[in-house]
Amino acid sequence: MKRYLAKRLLYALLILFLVSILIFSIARLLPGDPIQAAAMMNMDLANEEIINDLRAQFGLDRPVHVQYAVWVKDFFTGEWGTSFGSGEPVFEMFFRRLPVTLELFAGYVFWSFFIGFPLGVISAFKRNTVLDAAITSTAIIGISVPVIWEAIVLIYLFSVYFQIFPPSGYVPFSENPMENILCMIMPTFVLGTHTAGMYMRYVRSSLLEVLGQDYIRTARAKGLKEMAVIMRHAAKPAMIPVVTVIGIDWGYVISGSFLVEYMFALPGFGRMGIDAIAARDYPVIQATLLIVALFILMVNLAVDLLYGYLDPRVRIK
Amino acid sequence: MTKLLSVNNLSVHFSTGSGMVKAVDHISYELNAGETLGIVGESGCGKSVSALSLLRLIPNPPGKIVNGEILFEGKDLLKAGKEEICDIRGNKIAMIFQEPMTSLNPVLSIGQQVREPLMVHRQMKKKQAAAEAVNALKKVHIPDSGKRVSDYPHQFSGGMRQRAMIAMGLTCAPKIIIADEPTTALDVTIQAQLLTLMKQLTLETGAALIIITHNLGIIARYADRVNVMYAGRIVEKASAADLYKHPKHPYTIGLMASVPKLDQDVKTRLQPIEGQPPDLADLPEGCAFHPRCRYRIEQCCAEAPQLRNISDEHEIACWVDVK
Amino acid sequence: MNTKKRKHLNSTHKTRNGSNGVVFAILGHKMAFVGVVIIVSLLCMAVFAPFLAPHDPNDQDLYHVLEGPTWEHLLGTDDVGRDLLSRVIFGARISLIIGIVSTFLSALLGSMLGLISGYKGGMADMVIMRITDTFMCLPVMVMLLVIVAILGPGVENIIIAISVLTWTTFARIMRGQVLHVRELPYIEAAHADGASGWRIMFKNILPNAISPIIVAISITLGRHIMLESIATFLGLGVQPPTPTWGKALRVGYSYLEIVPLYSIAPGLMITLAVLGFNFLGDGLRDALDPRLRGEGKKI
Amino acid sequence: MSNKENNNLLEVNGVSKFFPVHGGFIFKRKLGDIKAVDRVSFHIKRGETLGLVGESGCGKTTTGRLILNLEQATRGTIKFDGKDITHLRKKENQALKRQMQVIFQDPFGSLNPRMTVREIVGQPLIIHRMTTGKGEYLDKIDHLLEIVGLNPGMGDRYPHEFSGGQRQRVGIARAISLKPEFIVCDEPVSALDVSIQAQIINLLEELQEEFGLTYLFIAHDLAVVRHISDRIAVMYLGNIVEVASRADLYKYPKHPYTRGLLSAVPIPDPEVEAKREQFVIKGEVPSLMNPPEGCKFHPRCPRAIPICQERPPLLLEQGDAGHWAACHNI
Repeated sequence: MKRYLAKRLLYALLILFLVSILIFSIARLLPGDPIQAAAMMNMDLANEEIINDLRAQFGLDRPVHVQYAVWVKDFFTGEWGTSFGSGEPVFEMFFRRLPVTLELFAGYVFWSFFIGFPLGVISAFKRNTVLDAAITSTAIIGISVPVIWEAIVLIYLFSVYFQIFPPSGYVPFSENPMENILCMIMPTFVLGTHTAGMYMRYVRSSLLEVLGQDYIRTARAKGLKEMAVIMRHAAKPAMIPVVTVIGIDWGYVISGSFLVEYMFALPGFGRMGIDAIAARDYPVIQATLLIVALFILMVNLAVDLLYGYLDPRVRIK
Repeated sequence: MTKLLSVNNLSVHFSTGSGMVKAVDHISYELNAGETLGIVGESGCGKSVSALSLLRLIPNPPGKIVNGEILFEGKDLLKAGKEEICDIRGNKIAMIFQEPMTSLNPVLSIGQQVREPLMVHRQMKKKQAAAEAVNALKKVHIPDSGKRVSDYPHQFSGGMRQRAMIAMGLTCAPKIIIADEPTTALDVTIQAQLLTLMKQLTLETGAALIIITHNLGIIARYADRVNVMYAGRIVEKASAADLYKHPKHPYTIGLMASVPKLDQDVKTRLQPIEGQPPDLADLPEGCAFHPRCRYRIEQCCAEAPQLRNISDEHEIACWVDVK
Repeated sequence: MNTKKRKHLNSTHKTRNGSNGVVFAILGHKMAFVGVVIIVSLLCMAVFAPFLAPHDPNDQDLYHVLEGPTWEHLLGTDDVGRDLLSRVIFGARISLIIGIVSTFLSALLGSMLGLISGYKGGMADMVIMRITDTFMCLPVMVMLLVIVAILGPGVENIIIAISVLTWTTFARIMRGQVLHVRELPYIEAAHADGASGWRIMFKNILPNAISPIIVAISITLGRHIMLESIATFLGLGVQPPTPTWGKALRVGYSYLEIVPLYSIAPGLMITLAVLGFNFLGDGLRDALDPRLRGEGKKI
Repeated sequence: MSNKENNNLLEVNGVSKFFPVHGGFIFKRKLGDIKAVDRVSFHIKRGETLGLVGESGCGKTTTGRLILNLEQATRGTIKFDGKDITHLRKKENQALKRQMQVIFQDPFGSLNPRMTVREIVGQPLIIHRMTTGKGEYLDKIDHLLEIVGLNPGMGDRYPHEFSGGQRQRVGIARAISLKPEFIVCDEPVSALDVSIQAQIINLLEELQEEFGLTYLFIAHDLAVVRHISDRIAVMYLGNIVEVASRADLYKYPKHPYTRGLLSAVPIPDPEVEAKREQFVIKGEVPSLMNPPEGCKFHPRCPRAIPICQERPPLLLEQGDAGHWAACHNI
């Protein structure tokens, strides 16, 4: 297990290195450097001299690899630069907004794991029944509905028409727990819809696949009751393929959180990202991308761990 | 000899894309305590399905036991409740499956799997069952069994996995052991080791053994009586000695003539059975073997023959008396 | 060669023939059939838009701004009095073009790289797979916004950006398939035939590795339509006055409280398109390989 | 083994194949070798069938692949028709396929499911430009199908429409389409039903007579090998442990492994079975990564003596001419 762990960790670091190069390049390879972009935003006319001064100030006159090294060092020391738009340090902006996004992820976990998983199990057991058909069709609709439209429809129904939930805005949990939950129900539901549908389908097909395996027959031949067959013999192997797709789907969850925060005007990390992209606020964009990549790598690492725990063939060679 | 099991008129049907398939069609046979019964036939002849249906392990759907009774110790297993059948599985009747690779759960250790029947049927605590599992593995000659008990199936070789399967099947000292192609996937030297071991262990406990195989040699070496199956039916039933000396059904005769034997002297051409094995979804009228049969008469194409006695303990399902 | 003729073995097993089988399976698959109906309807709508639409999508009728449904404007009008129904009908064109072209490019690029990666192995595989892993760390949606923000909006840029970001999915699927297929005995047989690398890759491996790619293409088509509409919704996609679903949805969102129908209709079209391709993808998956489930997706 | 050059179609001399095993995190390092084939030597005369038997993992399939040049030998030479074929250029290798073909084990895996039977049988003809026009191409394929006992009308069908035996006939038609002199039959009947095996064996024998083919017949079923082969080589863990004529090998096996192998195969006759001596080989086949020192068979051998643990025995002619065995204790 240790070997396996070390291997996954090293691998994640390699990918992190490649991603950081990619992100670093995006801002530099494409037309216009950050200064010019900033200049375009903030200054109407910029003469050469001022620009050159600025370039030196931002270190843009140094060789590319030095710039990269400085950028990486700065990132790890919390020097994430200042936003062109607000002039605020990006690091502070990020940590102020993080709790909102984390709360959103918690909601996603609730909807997709606590609703999607059980529905998948039910539908596998009731396969080819009306219930199965209902669950399966709900799932595929959930997968197909675009986040933005789902948000619009829900806002109209529950905020404009019935006025149950606030249409947008955010109240911190520490300030007013009740209102906090009220304002998070719709966003988390929208974020969870797609993945809940996905997981439901994965769980269903994976469980059906496992139940058709020879070793399930062996377990039955031993005289195990049906419940024991499922809990002891089917559950763990059925989770293996599901766990792997959680890692792959995680990118979708992050994308979704960006859109959800935008639609419901939640002051989270994704909203910051979308605003920064629209404003071509390079320091914020770079930091956002790098943090997103870190998020994804961390979740994938967790998935690898879980995978190793579930499957001894991976753990013990 | 006491009758342990009797199967009467058992039929199992499968619904498939190309229609209803009679995988097992009105078969009847008996099993006595302590004897070894061989069921021989080619792939798709229904030999495995008939064995699985003894423990009602046919996946439903698509399969269904449509007819017959299976009397075990006077009780019809087909009418038994779920609890009762679970009580018999792995306890009174155990099964050893063909593919030791896929028949063991890859995410549970060998020990966890071997001790399970004891915990279910003997109400043993985990610790006691685990100790018993080590013993069971020792009995099937797994070296260093105390340590290897915590290994996972992928760390075992094919032969070792099958040993573990045998250990698992025998832990509760069942009355009947059904071995479904137990050594087909294994090398000949391992095959000989395992079958001899199985035979020896069943002799020790007095259990009856059903060996299902396509290999005529294995039957000859280990079985006391033989059922020959073709296209879902039993076409010949006899004691092993009698069957090999005087095969009477044209299919059995053909099968024996088509297999090269180690003790044949000269290089003679084999005499194959012409044609293809039948498609169960599209069986010919009458006797299913008639299109490939060189002794066929008109009646064969019209009407399927029933088993009939031709001498003591020797039955065939054929209209013709081959000399 | 003088050979005595042998008795022929004429009976064959009755099974459905390859490609016909797939067609029958799709028709028999209820959801897939619904998917096909939806997709064909949308295609017809896009092709025959000028005949179907009651108005010119760009005609402004400033006397009828932000109106609800009337006989004149069946779905109402937008903030400058353009007919919503016509804009939704014409919107199908842009959405489908972007979806189809970007999926085609992405699938072509990804499959070829996956084929090379899987077949050649070694350094080529190493490089392609590390690039793929790197892309997996950056969600497509977020990256799409960044690239379009930098490249500037426009149909071509969107297509390029989407294709560049999504080929990795196809590469992964194809590579996995090739790694499996190339070890099969019939590829060994092709080697024994003396077949060249190209022949083995394209004639022997590719046809056997393509099924999951076809399934993924169907699902990806829907996803790309969704990506475009989201980018346009956020103002980073197709630019006005071109009628698109995403743009219409944006307008509807702004006037949600006044004319709710305005966001329902275009959003429903996007959902239907995605749903149609997902249904078809499901059907194809069951038809092409019943054992292949839940593989290869990401946005 | 000394033999006259011109009489031998194939000569294998001290051929080994090692597969490196890698480990490590990101940077690979070599952990060791799997010695799949280890200093193997034998020859096959024109028109004869050499049977190659052994259990799974003994290297018999790799040996076949080495001969076919589908795998590059680590060391040793393989001479085909007097010419070394271990270091061929692409063109020559291509030409070699015309003289040497293979029939595979798995009739369900060895036919491309997306190709029609005609395409499968015709692929070698196209690659080697053996036909001049479409008409001749189709005629040739029809003829080939006829030779193996299939109806030419079935050429348009896909492999999944055929039964196992028929598929194997297609595989045979593919193998003989280039009119090779030599065919490696790699377990050609072991995946088939018992009643079908004999059909295929007979077909192979008939083809051998008609076209003067030479076979290397690889199989684990000793009864089948005995039936079809003129001479038989027995392999264990990458080594050949015994080579003899068919009659000699089965009547007077010299190597304990051969004896154990023969004894393990049951004979379908209870009376004979009851009288046979049982010579059971204990234990499992050791790993190829880490084979035993000395004679690789010694941990399982009932007749092992101290020297067996120290030195690997040489393959030496024992008593009768042409009967070779590698054992210290005969």
